[in-house]
Amino acid sequence: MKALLQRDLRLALRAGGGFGLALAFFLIVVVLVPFSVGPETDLLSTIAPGVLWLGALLACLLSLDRLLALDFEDGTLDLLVTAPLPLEAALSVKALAHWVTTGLPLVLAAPVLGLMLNVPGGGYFWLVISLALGTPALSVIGTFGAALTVGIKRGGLLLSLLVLPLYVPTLIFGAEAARRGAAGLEASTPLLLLAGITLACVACMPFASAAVLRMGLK
Amino acid sequence: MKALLQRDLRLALRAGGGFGLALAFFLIVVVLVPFSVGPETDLLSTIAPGVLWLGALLACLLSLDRLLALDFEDGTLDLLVTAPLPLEAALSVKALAHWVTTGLPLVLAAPVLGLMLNVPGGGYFWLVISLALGTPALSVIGTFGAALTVGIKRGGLLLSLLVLPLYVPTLIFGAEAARRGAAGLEASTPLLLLAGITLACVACMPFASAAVLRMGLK
Amino acid sequence: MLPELGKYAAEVISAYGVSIAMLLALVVLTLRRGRRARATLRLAEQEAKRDG
Amino acid sequence: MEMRVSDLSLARGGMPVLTGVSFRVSSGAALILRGPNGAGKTTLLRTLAGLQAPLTGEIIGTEDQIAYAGHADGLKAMLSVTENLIFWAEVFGHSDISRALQAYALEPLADRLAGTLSAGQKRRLGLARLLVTGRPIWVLDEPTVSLDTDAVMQFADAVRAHLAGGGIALIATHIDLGIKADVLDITPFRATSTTRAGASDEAFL
Amino acid sequence: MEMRVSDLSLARGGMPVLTGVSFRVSSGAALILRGPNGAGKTTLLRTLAGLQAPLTGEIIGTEDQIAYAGHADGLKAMLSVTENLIFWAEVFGHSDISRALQAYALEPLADRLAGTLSAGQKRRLGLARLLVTGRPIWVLDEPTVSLDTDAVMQFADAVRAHLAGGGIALIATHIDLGIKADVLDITPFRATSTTRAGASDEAFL
Amino acid sequence: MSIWSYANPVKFLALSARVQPVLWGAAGGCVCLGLIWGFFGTPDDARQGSTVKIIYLHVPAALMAINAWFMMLVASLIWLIRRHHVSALAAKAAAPVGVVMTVIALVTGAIWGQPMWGTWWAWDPRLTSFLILFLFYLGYIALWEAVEDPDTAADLTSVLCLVGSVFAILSRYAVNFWNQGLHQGTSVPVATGGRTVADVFWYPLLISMVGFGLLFIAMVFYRTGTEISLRRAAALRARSDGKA
Ligand code: HEM
Ligand SMILES: Nc1ncnc2c1ncn2[C@@H]1O[C@H](COP(=O)(O)OP(=O)(O)OP(=O)(O)O)[C@@H](O)[C@H]1O
Ligand SMILES: Nc1ncnc2c1ncn2[C@@H]1O[C@H](COP(=O)(O)OP(=O)(O)OP(=O)(O)O)[C@@H](O)[C@H]1O
Ligand SMILES: [Mg+2]
Ligand SMILES: [Mg+2]
Repeated sequence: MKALLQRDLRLALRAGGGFGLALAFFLIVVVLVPFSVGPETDLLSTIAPGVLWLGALLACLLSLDRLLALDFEDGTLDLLVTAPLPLEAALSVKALAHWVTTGLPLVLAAPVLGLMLNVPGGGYFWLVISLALGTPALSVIGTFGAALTVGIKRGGLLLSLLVLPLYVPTLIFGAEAARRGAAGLEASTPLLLLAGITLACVACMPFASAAVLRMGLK
Repeated sequence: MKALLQRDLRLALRAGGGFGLALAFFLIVVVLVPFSVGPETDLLSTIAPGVLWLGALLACLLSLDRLLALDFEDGTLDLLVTAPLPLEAALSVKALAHWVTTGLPLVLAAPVLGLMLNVPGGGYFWLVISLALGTPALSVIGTFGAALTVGIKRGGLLLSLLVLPLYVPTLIFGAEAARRGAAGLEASTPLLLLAGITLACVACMPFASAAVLRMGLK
Repeated sequence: MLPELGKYAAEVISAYGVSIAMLLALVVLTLRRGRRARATLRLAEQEAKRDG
Repeated sequence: MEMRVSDLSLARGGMPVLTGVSFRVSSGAALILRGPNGAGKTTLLRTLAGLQAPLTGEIIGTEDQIAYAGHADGLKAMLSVTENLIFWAEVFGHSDISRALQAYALEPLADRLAGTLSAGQKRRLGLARLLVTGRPIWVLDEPTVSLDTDAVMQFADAVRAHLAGGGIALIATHIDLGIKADVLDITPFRATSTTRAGASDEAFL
Repeated sequence: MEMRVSDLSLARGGMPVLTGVSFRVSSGAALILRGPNGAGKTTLLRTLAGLQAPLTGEIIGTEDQIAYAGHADGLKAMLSVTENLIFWAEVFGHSDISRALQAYALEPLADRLAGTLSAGQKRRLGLARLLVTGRPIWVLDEPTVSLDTDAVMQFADAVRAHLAGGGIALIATHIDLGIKADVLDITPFRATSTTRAGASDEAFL
Repeated sequence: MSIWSYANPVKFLALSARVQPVLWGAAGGCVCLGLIWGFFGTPDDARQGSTVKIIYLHVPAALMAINAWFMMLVASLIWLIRRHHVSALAAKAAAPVGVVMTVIALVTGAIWGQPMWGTWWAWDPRLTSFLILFLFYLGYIALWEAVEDPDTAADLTSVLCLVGSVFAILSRYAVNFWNQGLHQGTSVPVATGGRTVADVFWYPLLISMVGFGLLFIAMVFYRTGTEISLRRAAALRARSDGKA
């Protein structure tokens, strides 16, 4: 398991490996928003927490298709299934690696990008907390989607279609917490619900992912 | 060339081929926006044209990585380069196929999705016109990006990163036209500029793409 | 013939129109695909019988 | 140790491909599978490796014993030869890769990225992977594709050493490997159109 | 018609691989390239096909004459066998695929999706593609990988027919194909570390 | 004879052929009666004017949209547990019908919203969760289309249906939390015991709901038969090819 985590992280750091690309995508979405909705500061600062959450979600989504598809194409998955590692554990580790290479950088970058969209002062804290609590769920749910589409040639967009509705509860509670935080309102209820979702997903989804992967590989 | 167009369209229509998936993605982005920025109708209708343009751009972007990468992986590109077809023409045809399978459906769907974000009455016309004029440029520029990243294993996000800045002018003029139209202002200047960009891109980019592809393949 | 629908006539009629059109389209497509599938099946069954 | 297969039926894509396959291979022996293209060798080997379920029949003695090497090698282009091998060694709970490097003369290439190897060099690396799994049953699908004569010899040596150590090898191949082994031609087991073996499309017949 | 190669030097990944390769092949003849794994056969064939530029030297008589078949087959898993062949035929300005189907006994598989073929069946389809290009020079990189003996014979027949029709074939292979042809062992041309042939990293030496 | 004997596709084909005429007749009759009665035979509402007539389409469609998903969930479970092909194919057959019902509910709701709320669309929880349901349907159908091997497709879509159901319910609560709505509460008496719709509206509505239900059943029966025919034809063909 340590070997798998190490390998995934190392691969992400190598050329073309995708580390930092989620970050770059996040950055670019944030940059494009003023171009598309116009440059008014008030408007931007109202929608800022939402845009950051949406950007994080899309960045996560975009990096999902390399989570398993690459390993499928070069036969690694077949070999992993026959390895002594339980598949559930292997998939959890892969989800963790995905989070470390995409979710974590996004959490760390969010305050900086928040500056560009004029997130109101007290909002940073809640933004970061909500992203930190929510992005692990995104990775775990994403792994399930990736496992579903693994046998399908370049499932990229199909993957998005399957995963996005599953992201809805996480997004709602996460963005709600960030928005309330930015508006100076009480934000702990959505935050608790968000934490609940994340815990439940982390606990249960790997089993679903492993089951689906076994079905898809045969 | 007809053979190539036919094949690409047919592949798009086959299982896992991606036709309609850009559309689905577009739909989903539009759906997620209210979840992230909140349900206030006024706010939504202000940012609607921008969101629709941004959504179209992202949907386009997400389907780019299958434009050439699949053909590269299974060796089709190597064989196409040695075929009697000029590579410029082949790439133009591929860009056309991409537009027909992603850009065109987005243009047609935009008014319906506009409803959900409460685009103001007169805005629909300008929204559709601006998308119709702008999306071909997105496909052609995207082809260039795909050609740039073709040798790189799963260049997905890198591709986004390279292409997004190239999309900025198109986005600015397109979204500006749509926004002015929605606000009832005069919108023909940005529209003309947009048309100019598209024409220039369609005329020149295939040469750049072909050059870059030839370099990348060796 | 039509009942008096008041100022909402357009809404009501379009709602009925669109819905019934969609239902009909669904039924027609279902039946057409079903007919074709059953025809293919008959053909295949005959072939199978002929080939033993 | 012995592996035993009895009355196996297999399907691919909903169609039965092989029926009534039975054989046993005991410790120290190799079995070579032959059959024309499309006969079902790959399907059989994948089933033995546990990647797909048989329609009927039993496979005994393979649980967690198999190292599988199929048409794809499971190598990461962006990792070096050493890194690739170490990864697989660790997944299977080992750590020493020097014997594997040596068996296929990979030392000079040890620091090269796997993506920059030639077809045959990649294949050698893929085969070297078997040596770091420590698994007793090797299930190999056309292992010598792209290999030159030297490498084929290295492979034969590796298999002989594996067998001498009490291992088992099942190899599907079209060419001669120079290994002393029983040969099983699977052509007689090909499913005919009247075979009923529980393939998923049978429910519809 | 004749193709001529003189004093060719090639690099792969910035490192010179072969130097001073010269040969000529004339209409109706085949040339078989041999050499151990990593010798540079693939690199040479890709250069002849125009997929990469040589460092030095000249290639004459190949412009728009070459049909290349490498390790990958250029087949779409989601198109049927027929659709795949028709596509390539049309790209090369032809439309008749029946001869190609027949040469490799693909008729029974004609309506199958290419993705559902076995390894050898896929390869046969990849080779059948050569017949629909109508190109006189075939450049083939290990064409018989995964083929059974029947299919190897079909391939040999196809090559012989092609040569009899005035074509040329360049084939890199490790095994015996049963085709009468000159053999060129490229081992002597391998670049040594002192070779200077204009590879891109030489500017830094 | 156990009901499971109809899990044999060929037997099911025969059965469905027998019940088809009855089902279609009843469904057509009820739908026509309910809609015609509703459209021609009911008075206008004091507050909503003639737009109440939309209820005869909107509510049955909305109900069936939800029930169709529920039926797919049950069928998926049966497939996963007992591996009856008919069950998997019935789930596949139901999905497009469910989508059309969802779209009808959305469209009639939108048309109704214009006069009542002054807007085509609002991000009301009920409407929003319907939209999410629509997305689940799309994903489900897309996955069926994308996977080649039919049994694998059945496996994967079944799990998606299961997981999707859990998330659909979660979304429902999330959406409620996120926004308080405009849409009126339920008045169909299944859940609450009493009903708030006057009898004049209620009877045609009831008939229409029954009609939509029957139509759904008829359609699913027929479409399941279609799927079985296709599989059976493919199986027969494959056999004879294999022999050749
Ligand atoms: C796109 C918009 C709409 C959607 C997706 C939608 C969805 C639904 C759903 C799912 C139900 C069934 C719920 C149940 O019975 O528990 C329903 C019932 C109903 N809807 Fe809508 N609705 C929409 C718009 C409207 C509008 C604009 C009105 C009228 C002002 C309306 C009036 C009703 C009524 C009267 C019922 C019956 C409630 C009952 O008695 O149960 N809906 N709608
Ligand atoms: N996905 C699929 N759907 C339907 N049939 C398939 C599928 N994959 C393989 N087949 C068929 O199953 C049979 C067995 O294939 P398999 O790959 O096991 O053959 P093989 O003996 O390994 O052949 P080769 O020597 O060419 O590798 C072949 O006839 C093949 O066409
Ligand atoms: N991308 C690359 N970067 C660096 N070196 C490379 C790269 N690709 C190949 N090489 C090296 O170039 C040499 C020639 O490789 P080539 O693929 O031409 O060999 P080959 O003769 O086809 O071998 P095989 O019989 O194994 O296919 C090999 O030593 C290989 O390791
Ligand atoms: Mg095989
Ligand atoms: Mg080679």
